[in-house]
Amino acid sequence: MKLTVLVHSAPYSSEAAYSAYRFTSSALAAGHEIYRLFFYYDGVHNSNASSTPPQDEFDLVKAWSELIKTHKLDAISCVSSALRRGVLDPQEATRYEKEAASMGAQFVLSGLGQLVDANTNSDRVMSFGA
Amino acid sequence: MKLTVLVHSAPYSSEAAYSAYRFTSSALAAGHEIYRLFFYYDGVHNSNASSTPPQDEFDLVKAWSELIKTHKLDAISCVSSALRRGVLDPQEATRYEKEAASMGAQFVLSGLGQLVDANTNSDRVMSFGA
Amino acid sequence: MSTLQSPKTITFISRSTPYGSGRAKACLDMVLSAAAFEQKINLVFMDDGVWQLQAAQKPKSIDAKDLSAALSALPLFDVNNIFAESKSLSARDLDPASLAIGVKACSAEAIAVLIRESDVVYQL
Amino acid sequence: MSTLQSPKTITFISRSTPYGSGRAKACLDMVLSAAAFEQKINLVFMDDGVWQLQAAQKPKSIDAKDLSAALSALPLFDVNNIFAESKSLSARDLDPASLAIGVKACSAEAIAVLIRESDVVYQL
Amino acid sequence: MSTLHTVNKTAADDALAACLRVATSGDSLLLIEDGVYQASTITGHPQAQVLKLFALKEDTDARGISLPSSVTPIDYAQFVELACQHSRSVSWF
Amino acid sequence: MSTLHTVNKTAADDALAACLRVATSGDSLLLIEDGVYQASTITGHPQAQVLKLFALKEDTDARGISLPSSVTPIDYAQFVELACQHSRSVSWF
Repeated sequence: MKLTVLVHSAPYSSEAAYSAYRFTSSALAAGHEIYRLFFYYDGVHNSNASSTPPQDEFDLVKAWSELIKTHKLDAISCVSSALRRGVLDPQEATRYEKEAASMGAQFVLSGLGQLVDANTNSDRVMSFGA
Repeated sequence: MKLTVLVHSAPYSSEAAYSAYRFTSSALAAGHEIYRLFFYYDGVHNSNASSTPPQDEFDLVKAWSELIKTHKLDAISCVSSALRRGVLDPQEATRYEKEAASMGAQFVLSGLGQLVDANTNSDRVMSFGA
Repeated sequence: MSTLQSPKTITFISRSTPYGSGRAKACLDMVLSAAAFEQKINLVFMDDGVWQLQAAQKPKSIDAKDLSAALSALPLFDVNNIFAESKSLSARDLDPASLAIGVKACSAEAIAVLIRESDVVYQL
Repeated sequence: MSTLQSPKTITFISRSTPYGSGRAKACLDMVLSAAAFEQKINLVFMDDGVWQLQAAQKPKSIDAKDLSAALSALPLFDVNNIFAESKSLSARDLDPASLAIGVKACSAEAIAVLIRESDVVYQL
Repeated sequence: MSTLHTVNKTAADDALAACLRVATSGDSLLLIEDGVYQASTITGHPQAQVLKLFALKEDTDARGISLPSSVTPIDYAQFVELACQHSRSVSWF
Repeated sequence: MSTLHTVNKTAADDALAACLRVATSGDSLLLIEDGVYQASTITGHPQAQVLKLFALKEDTDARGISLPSSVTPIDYAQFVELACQHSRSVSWF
């Protein structure tokens, strides 16, 4: 089946983003297609490549990045959520004259229209939040 | 009186950080001394200078920055909370080989010992969280 | 983005207060986006979400934008199926006739039917 | 940092589940930091915070570190005044004698006394 | 046409109560994250009788929670299966 | 020696209930943020009778909430005063 996963929550502050990661990994392992990962609201923090947890803790941001790279997933960070929360790509950082662009290269900033599209083109949408 | 304000929550995701800002402003206006601002847990997002809210919305990160500059406040972002959440100063970004250091220049990364010190040297500690 | 095919029926269940968190605003943004793409939309207020419907909000006092004013614009975007659970309203002593916007008070059973008839359901 | 003067009495009220959010861990970090500076510490578990005391946690299944194991190290840091509200324990069917660490079951009135005798109180 | 509901909050929150009001016969309810703390009391809710009840094993193990026989433990692979078997999902959080 | 308690959650959360169990005679309770939604029902709690009750005016105005006479509206300047007048504060959230 074609699945879309919607993530509302940041790493570390709640378990929900981790659950979304495990669900996504398991879906891929079972042979399902991930049509899209959509990071919304506090979920955009999952795309912050500057995240540096202690070495003995699970690095969720890194895990997402590797999953996305390995399976060539379409991973979108909601642009309006991300701008508010200071997670920018180089283009937005330049546009708003901010010094730091911390968004991981595996993620793409885009709008909620991509979620509407995912509603239409996925068989199932699974949401994770806290 | 000497007051310390502890902020547990991020801007936008809850009202608590805004309340902390209003409380701090009002305390300064009443002639009190702010011994320290301590940003902990999700509160470290208040120190992310890359935050870019829409122009017609209140810019809490900018407001904190200006308040800290104007009143020369001691504003500390908890280093372990901030590293996890990807809010780094240039020194930590270099140390951990991360590309982006988004922490505002008005903030200092330091440890929870600074909160213990604030307990001792402030007359009151007021916490804001969500 | 792939081409949008026939519109889907999407139900949004808004269960959060208007200003205590950013969730209510985030839910409204999702609704407006779906409306822009001409999806069939149900918007349901439950639990603390009905506080969004309280009349006479003046959020300028906390430097916030008026969420109930934004809600009142929904019919302009052809979002007309707006419901509030009766039980949630009465538990908060909110009179369905004196709310900031017109909504259909409904039972939990009616919400169950909306869910069953939806392609996708979001709760926020 | 200014010189630390005489130790303060600090009460921590931990009201969050161990793994659902980062709050329980953040509270424990505050406790350990205060202990390192030899403050007088009370640690009180209330409401969902008593779930931190559940025996036989195996958080490796969700790639998390064992919070109850970390709690059991508290006496090594001279944190010995550890309380759990009886009402919170019984509401969750938790037996004070079978918890992951030794705590003093206490009434809400006893917690009120701890608060009154504290210089600073943190709730998380 | 049935729905998969997930709940990830303890009884300190009203998420499960809301879910139980609108879940209908034949729906499945999966307790995840902090939702698993409600596994032992959920069968006391009349509305829960008409639902298929599950709890995520990874989350019950993490928390040291044991399940009553009326709640079936499943792992992440089975969670994915459940999501595919139902027409839609509602995540209550 | 009295304590200022703040509560910023609605009745969907157990923060106010916890606060009321441990607040004692002479303490003050200030409802802020979403806590102001509990202003109209708080006087029904026996434990609230022995407390001085306040609600933050900026937050009640924002939400369109009116206060019963038993709850005193205060602004941020008075919030700061309250914090100074009490020996300590507990923020329930």
